[in-house]
Amino acid sequence: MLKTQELTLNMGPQHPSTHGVFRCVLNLDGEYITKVVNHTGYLHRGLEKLAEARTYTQFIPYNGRLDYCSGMMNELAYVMTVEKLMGITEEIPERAQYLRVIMSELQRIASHTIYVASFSLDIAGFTGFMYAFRDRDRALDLIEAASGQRMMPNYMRIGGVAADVDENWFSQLQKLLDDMPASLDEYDGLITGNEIFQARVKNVGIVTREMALDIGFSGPNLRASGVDHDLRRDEPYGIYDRFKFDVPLGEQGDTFDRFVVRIKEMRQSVNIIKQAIKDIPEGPIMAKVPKVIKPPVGEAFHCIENSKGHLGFHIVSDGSTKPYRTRIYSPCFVSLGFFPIVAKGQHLMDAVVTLASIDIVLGEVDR
Amino acid sequence: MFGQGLIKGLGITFGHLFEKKITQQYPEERPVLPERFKGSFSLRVPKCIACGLCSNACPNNVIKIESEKDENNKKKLTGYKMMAERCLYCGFCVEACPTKALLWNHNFERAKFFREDVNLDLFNSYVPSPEDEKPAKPEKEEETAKPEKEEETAQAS
Amino acid sequence: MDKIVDREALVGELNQKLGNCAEIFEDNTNQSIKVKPEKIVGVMKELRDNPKYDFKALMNLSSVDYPENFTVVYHLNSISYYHKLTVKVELDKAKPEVQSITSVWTAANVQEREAYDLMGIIFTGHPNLKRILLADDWVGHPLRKDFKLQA
Amino acid sequence: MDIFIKIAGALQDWLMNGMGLSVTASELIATAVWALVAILFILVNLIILVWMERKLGAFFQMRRGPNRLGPAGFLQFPVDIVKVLGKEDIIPAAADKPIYKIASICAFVTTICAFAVIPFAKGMVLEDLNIGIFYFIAIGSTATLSLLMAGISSNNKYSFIGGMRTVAQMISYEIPMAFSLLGVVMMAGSLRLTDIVEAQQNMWFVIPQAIAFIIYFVATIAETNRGPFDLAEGEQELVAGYFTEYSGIRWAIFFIAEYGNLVAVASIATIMFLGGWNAPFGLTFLPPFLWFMIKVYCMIFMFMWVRWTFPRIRIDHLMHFGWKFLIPVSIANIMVTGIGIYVYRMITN
Repeated sequence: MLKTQELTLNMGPQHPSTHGVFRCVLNLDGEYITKVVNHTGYLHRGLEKLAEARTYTQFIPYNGRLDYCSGMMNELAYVMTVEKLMGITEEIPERAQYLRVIMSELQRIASHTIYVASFSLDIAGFTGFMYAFRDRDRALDLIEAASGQRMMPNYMRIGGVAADVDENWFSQLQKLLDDMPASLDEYDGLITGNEIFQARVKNVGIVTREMALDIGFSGPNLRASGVDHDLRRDEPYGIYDRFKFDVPLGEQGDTFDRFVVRIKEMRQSVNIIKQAIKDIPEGPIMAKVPKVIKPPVGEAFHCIENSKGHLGFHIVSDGSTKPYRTRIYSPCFVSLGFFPIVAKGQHLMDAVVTLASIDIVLGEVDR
Repeated sequence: MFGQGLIKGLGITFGHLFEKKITQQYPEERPVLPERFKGSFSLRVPKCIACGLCSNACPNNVIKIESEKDENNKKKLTGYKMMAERCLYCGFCVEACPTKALLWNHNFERAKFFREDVNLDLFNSYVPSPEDEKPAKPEKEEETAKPEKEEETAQAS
Repeated sequence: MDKIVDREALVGELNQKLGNCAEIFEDNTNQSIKVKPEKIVGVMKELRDNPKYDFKALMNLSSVDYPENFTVVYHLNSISYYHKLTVKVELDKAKPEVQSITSVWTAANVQEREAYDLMGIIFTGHPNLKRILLADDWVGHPLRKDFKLQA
Repeated sequence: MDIFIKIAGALQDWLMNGMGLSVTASELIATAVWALVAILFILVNLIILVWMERKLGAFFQMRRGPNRLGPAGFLQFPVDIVKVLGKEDIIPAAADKPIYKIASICAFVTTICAFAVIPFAKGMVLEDLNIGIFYFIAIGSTATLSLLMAGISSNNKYSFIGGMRTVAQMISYEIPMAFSLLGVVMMAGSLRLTDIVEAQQNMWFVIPQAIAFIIYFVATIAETNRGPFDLAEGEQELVAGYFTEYSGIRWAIFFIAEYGNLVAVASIATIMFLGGWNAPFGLTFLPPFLWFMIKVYCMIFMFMWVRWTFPRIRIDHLMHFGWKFLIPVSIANIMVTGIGIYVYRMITN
């Protein structure tokens, strides 16, 4: 009998499929994983501490650096928390509310296309990656035209949004929305419907309903496991109660479901934007807020449906211009805790797919 | 039937084979930038009243303003430095500027060989233009912030 | 806005079942209760398993360094009733120790490690209480107010 | 008939009569010259292939591909090779140095050897072995060894896993590949490649042996380590597989060998299934050599198309597919072919 030995493999921090600077130490028996230890923190910038040294307004641009794939929604979560703290949630002008919805759904499309792209790349389908990036770029072009920057838009403001958009912008948006279903069909044809792809991802990394709740999944990951919960529909923030949309659900919570749920969600986002464009009123885009923001003493926790899950901010105010404590509840950070549990016993190739399927962005994991 | 998806995928890629390319030949083909694009900063020095609002609005202490009082006890700008290496490009300074002296421009090719070269000295690199010589009238400081209007007019001028 | 649990009934039921452990905590959110640190696991189990409350998911685990104490804040969310509850635990400044709720929700694992890392709160019974974001040889806990910001 | 053969005859003639060398010596020199020509042929093909791969990959993805050096970026690869030559040759301190150094050369040599038996046109073959296809398969299997050498000697875990995967994959797919060729050999009645081509003058073997052709196509993708069977390089989990540690020209030689292999297997596919240098539908206005190359490049286009469309297959699925599907089907194909030939002979006699 030959003596065999476990192989310890350091995957990351520089590795093609850890989506940034995530490191996990894998113990391998052949190519099967016996133990996983996560190591995060390579991108830690101390944003929570930085927030304590910035005024409420000044912290808005930093949110784009959290989850750099969905900057708009991070900013939205932050400003909504501050608005809640100040008690001006009801005073946001209509047009600003609609713009917020349009922008965040546009950003959701951009973020989910990046998910499709990176997922496709992680199973070595480079062409799917390029097709998804083609569409993401168009969404980002629109965000750039509205805010001036592609990824860190700094567009949301406490009490409204930074800038208005014109008719030309809307016509471009309409063009994107018209083309989007065809693009999504293309992803379905090239990636989802591919038998090799299905063989790779079906029944891999199964997270059951109970397990998903236990390990703190949220958003699309949770819905892929069959939990029918969407903050936009169930606890509507902003004006989401005015739109009609379906909440796509997965069946068994494997990587395939997590992928398909996101593609379906993009279709719903297109749907929401179409409704919003139709109804958007003219009017001001900023509420009357004092120039120096001084929320009353107290605290607020607000959660929105980010593209990765529930992004929440817990802000404690001591009545001064700077927050006393800002806590960022990041979906990726919590979701990443599932990797050591699920990856155990998997093949190395499956582990890569499993990691890719929960859509982590290291900027948000490490903050 | 097994293989249908594979053939469909092959069809999709073949369909794109002769399609128009979507990438840009960058140095020859210049990108079309939107009006609000945040590239770099330019300062219309005669309009600046050295009030320091931009520096206050900055989250990262990027802007260093030097000024001196002239004979009328009026502030006069003598230096305006931007430590662009730690700039977030958030644009709060441009929004805060009451006289529209600080503006965005579309110069995005900012890569430099040395780190220090990235920093901007807007006061010394200012090229006078006749339009800027109009008397600078500080707007009344409004109680409510309306940055969107400021930005639009700023870009129009 | 957020749906809020009937806190009086909740506190009454908790106190009756688990002994004197909880009380209403008055703050601006009107959705907080205060729980004794040594009873937190029992309370959380009750909140999770009691079909009346059904807090199946732990959302946020935050910690605040108030001048008088450390407060660990648990934000709970029910995915069936869509109501919310904030559970607060006040800890001694000198010895910030609280029971770990990893046994109730696995989601608490990483968040407790983070709270330990950045705020220095000891979670007793945690399976792997090590630094998670900062380097292992880091000195101090940066989110405490006495930690000096450099540069 | 063909200009190359005339040149060959003239050269040998000149060596014997003009230089006054003996027959053996002149043959030796002539063979050496042809070997050099073969290597040159591979390298020229390589430039075209790499350019084609980059361009096709780009076009499938709606990009432009290389377009700076030369017409439509054609000179990109030669310039890359010059760049790679100038790079530092990094050898890891813990590597098994002699094996590490010769591994890439071994890979290249096996590729070159395969070209010895490939007839590009009538008479245009270095050595018309009577067991040509057998030789090709035998040489092809030794390529496994060089990749394993690279994988183990690098002393890197990724390389190691990559090397192991290569062996498992290539040995498994060797069998269906050989079996799929067997049907053709049975129909042609010879292992000599020129005979096989001659036998296809009326009908290409791709028609009676369609299943074998598909099996051969799939198995050779696995043999050449190309997508979707590029598990040995498995970028997403193994960084670069067996040549993770290689750099500079040693890496480039692996790269060259890979593309050389591609030409070799595409040539064999052309010879065995697509009628070799025989012109289709009697369109003989092009010289046979050109017809051969056109067919080879059509095959290569197919390989590239598949590569740029499909995601990578998982290793256990790959093994199952090879052992549980391809091998039984290829054996069944041999049996059906045998019965068919038997019946055909019964009828014709």
